[in-house]
Amino acid sequence: MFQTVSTILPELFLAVSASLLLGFGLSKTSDRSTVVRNIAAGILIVFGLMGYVLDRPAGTSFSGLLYNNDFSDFLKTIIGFAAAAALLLSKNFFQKENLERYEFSVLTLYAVLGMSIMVSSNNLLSMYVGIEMQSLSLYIMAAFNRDSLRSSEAGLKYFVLGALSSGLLLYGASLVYGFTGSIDFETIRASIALTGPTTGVIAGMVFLLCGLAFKISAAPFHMWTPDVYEGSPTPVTGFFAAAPKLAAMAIITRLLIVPFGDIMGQWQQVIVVLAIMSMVVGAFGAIMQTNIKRLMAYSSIANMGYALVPLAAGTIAGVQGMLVFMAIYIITVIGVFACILQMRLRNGMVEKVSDLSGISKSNPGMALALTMLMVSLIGIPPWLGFFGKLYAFTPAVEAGLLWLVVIALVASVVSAFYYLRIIKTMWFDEPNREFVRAPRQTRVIAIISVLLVIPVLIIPGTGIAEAALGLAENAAQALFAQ
Amino acid sequence: MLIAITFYLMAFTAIASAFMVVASRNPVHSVLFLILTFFSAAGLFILMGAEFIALLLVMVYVGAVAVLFLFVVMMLDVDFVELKQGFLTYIGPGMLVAGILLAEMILVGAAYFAGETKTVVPTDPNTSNLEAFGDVLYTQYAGAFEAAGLVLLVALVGAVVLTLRERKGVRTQDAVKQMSRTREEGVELVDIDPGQGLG
Amino acid sequence: MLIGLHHYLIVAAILFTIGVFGIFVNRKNVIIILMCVELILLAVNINFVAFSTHMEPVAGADPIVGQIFALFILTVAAAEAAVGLAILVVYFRNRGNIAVENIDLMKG
Amino acid sequence: MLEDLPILSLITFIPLAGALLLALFAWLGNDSGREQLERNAPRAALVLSVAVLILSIIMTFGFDSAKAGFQFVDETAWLGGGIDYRVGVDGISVLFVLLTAFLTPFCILASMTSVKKRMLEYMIAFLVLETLMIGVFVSLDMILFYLFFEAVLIPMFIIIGVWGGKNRVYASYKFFLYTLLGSVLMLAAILWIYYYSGVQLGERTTNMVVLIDELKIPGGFQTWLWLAFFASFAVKMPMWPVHTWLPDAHVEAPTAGSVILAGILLKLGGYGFLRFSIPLFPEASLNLAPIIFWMSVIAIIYTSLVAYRQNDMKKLIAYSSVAHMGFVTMGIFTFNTQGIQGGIFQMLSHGIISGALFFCVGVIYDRMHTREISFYGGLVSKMPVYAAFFLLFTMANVGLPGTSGFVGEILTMVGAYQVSPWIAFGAAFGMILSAVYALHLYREVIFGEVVNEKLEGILDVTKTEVFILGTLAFFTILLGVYPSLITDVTSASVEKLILDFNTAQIAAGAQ
Repeated sequence: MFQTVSTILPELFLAVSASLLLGFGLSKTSDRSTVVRNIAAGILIVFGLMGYVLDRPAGTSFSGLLYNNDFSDFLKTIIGFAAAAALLLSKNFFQKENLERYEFSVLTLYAVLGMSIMVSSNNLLSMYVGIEMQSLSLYIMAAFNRDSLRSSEAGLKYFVLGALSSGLLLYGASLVYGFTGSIDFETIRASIALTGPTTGVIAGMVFLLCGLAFKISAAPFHMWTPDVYEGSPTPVTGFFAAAPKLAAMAIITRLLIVPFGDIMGQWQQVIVVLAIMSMVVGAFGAIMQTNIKRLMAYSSIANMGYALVPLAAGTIAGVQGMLVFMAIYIITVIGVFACILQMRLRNGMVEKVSDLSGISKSNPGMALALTMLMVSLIGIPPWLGFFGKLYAFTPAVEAGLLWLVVIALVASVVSAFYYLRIIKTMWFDEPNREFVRAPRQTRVIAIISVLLVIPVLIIPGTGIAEAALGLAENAAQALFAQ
Repeated sequence: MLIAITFYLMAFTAIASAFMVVASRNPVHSVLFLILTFFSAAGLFILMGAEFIALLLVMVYVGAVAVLFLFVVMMLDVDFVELKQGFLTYIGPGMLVAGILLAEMILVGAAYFAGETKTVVPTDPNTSNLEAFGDVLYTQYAGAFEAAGLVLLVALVGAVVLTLRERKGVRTQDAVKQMSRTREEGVELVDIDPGQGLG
Repeated sequence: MLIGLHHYLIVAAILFTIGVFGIFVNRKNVIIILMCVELILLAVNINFVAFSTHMEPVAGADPIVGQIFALFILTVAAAEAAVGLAILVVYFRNRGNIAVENIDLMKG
Repeated sequence: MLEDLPILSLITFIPLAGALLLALFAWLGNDSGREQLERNAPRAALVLSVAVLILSIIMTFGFDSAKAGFQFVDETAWLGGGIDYRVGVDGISVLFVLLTAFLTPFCILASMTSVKKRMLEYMIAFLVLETLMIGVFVSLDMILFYLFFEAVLIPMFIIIGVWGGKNRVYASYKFFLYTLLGSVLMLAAILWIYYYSGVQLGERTTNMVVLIDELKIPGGFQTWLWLAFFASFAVKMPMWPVHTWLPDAHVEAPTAGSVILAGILLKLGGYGFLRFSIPLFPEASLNLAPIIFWMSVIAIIYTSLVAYRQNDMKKLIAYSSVAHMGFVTMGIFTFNTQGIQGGIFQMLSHGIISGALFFCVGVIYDRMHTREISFYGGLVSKMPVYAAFFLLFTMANVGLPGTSGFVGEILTMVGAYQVSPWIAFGAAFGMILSAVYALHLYREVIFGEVVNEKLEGILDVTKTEVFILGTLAFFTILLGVYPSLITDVTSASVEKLILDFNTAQIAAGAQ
């Protein structure tokens, strides 16, 4: 009995607790948004830990709709923690902007539930339902500041392009279904093995990948990203940048490896093109940006490009590299947004890069933190970002994609330019204004992120690095064993 | 032959009206054409033997979603004075839509009852389309079904969060308050002398 | 004159194209864009149902699944329409109109 | 006892630990505590760097110069998959470690008076920098090497950008992006070697000892890999024509920053050629050596001419550094004992001499806040002691016999002559040009009448400055008259390098 329940326990737990929280928040007697937020964060952390604490066996549930293994456990852990961090970060912002409503926390939980379904889905149908559950929550969260024109515009743009991407995805799914006769990942693979890659299947796969490329904001499907990043409330942007990207990346990986694992020759070019375009757009698009949230949007486009590089290798090491890279990227980006949320003057939030000028004098702690995170994003060793790139690019080199790696590295030099501009603004320019001291919660999250980015973790002889890499490797192997 | 004629009519209508959704200048027209597109598509579904989906399409789309669209269109952008004045301008496309709808219904019905649709369905002829649905929907796809319910819940919560505004000073019904009223609060017994009134 | 699978697929493809085309050429009204999304989903549904009803009975083929999928798409599309229109209403309240060419507050 | 201590790891990480402690105190302390910290930071940094110097001296004395292999090797598991923490020194690297440990205390000493703001952060940056520079020379793992090599950028970027002159932002960007672009190509090459080691040796590794001895890379790939490494090292050296970042960086950097830049950072490139390019890609090195020769000769002559036209003292010395590095590359790629020994000797001696010259410029810059050559003149009458020191270092820069500069240049030219007399001739011509610009600088600044009345009140060198310059002068002369102090240490390793190189050539020829 427990065997059956345990494979879907995280999803079940999230669904039930989110719905209970919704009811709890609904009672009108008092404003419970803070309590709900803390409980929701707790739920997310428990959810994140569940995969590894319970030691669940790999297996399917709901007659093959979901398949849970080390791969999905690994991702759920990161998604759970990233979402919890983003949720805790939102507290101060929403209180100061008079937006505090408990529904936000509940929507976060539903979004994470959607991601959880996505990462363990084993079927085009459950994948679609997961994606939509996630996306609908995210559309609402983007427009959450409903009295702000920018926020509602961001929500609208995100919605329109998100719906378009769902359409592409579904069209692809229908073609794959039609030409293989099934929507189950493993049956699709078996069918492709029988018939070989027919035109219909390849077209369906390309449509599927394009639809998902929207979700990870890989160029040329990135147009929504800068606007949505800029317009959404800042904590929401922080959330967007982390967990949903990982979930979408995971489902891309799963699609490529499980149903389309035998036709790597067909999808490799698609992934390579997406990677190159994303890296180029991300590197050059950000140079002229003055808004730090827009800048981070382009940065995320570029980083998704880097994450696609190991995926193009299509090997266990490649998937492992992607997982390591994404985990490190998420740690960094949460820290960056914890810092951006500290950019508050007496009369409200600011988000221009120039507002950071000279804060190394007025606010040295934050300046140092943001510097560390930026250096990590550039990928300078020994900061963690370098190891992300190291593990992302090595598998690509092994797969004979050295030229792609060279492009990626050159793009990273170009992007170094705008990360450096932030460092330069903080350290070399003269201070003009002083930020309001941020609440402890925000600072603690920033510090945790910075401590993770400074490679305390990789001190020789501790074995932490090997253990973490081992987890990612198990996850990758589990995917290939399916 | 009948099925071919029906198919081409449906397909042509669907495509033409889909084009008109995009091309028409007036959003109200667009919604009407959208309804027509969906209706024609439902006809195509019946031709294929997927009666249940056809039924759903008409009920969910034509009945709910399209009306929702129409409602929002009216609420947002359309000049109401012009709308009232221009009843005659709507009568043309309205009649057109209605006429095509009628023709389609007759044709689909004819094709269906002529038995031509069943030929393309490879499933067991003894189970109806609805039975085939029921066999798997609540067993094999129960999980997805539950999840879809949650998706609807999210949409509901989202729509409420985004659009519901509580105005101060507006009397609203409060069920808890209503039910927690006691007899002592609600009723006052007054002794009145006959013929005196309350004074 | 037999009507086969490819007839339906062509209809679906044309509808899909009109939908995508509509999203990109539309400059008047956001609500038309939302309708185009519905057109795209309709095209997908036609695809699914057509594949489902014309499927060869071979091993691994699952004829009813296509229609189940279509059912889910209908459900989710309804939810999507609700959220989309809610966001549109919010936007309209802030902006006063829903013309696409005015959505330029943030440049791309 | 010396054998048990992980002495190299200690030398490498003591400064970093100190920097972290300082940062921790600053974070925990209140405002008054911070002020105190600000005042005491240089002293703490000085103590730490002297401790590192003492350890390095102990290490150097414990170094057995008769052995060619790596010594004081320290290994610990790190990332797995053949990437481990490995440090060790051989005859080539041991003296660079010593040079770094030797120059850092002087830089800190000189900064005590010349740095006016944010002393604490400055000291933290410097200590971190020391760790990274030593790390480059001791690491025996390619990933570890790359880690240190690249990380140097960050503290140097901050040192130039925060404490630099007017154009510091431009200079620091240029420095950063030039070097980064070079080194990412090297990273790509490292990743390929990592992969290829798995193909050829059966197990992937980045262990330098294993790679140097066992990995045989096919000729065609060698050229590409060599070029990738070359991109990184040539920028770092810097070689003509990618040297343009150096004058900017030098002009804007604070004195101690320039000293470190010229004294040590420029040597990372030359060290990289010796450690990676020649042993790993012997065929490509031999094939492409003519390019290096001509680039070196052009660098020597061209930059000497450019140096002559400079108005800024630091820029002049910066260009002269480029010229001197030309001798180094020329020497290294002769693949004979004299050339390579000369290259190493030249790097070490240039570390001392150029450092000393930048200190000399710093001395008058601290007093007058300008480096315009035309501003000065006739300093000999106001600052006689200074003039004497300046003369010595200028002569050493020119390569006067008896100074260390002479030994390096003559050895490289002897080496080059064996390969091609034309190259040696070009280099010799450059030497003459260097005399022209160096003596021009000296004459303009030191001799003549005091025309500028602002110079009337200028004071001669202080005790600290005498100490710094005196020590450097001592070593300049010591190495000049007793060069085997260096060549004895390096010879065994250099012989092994050349032997391996020749074996590889024969093997390649046999195929």
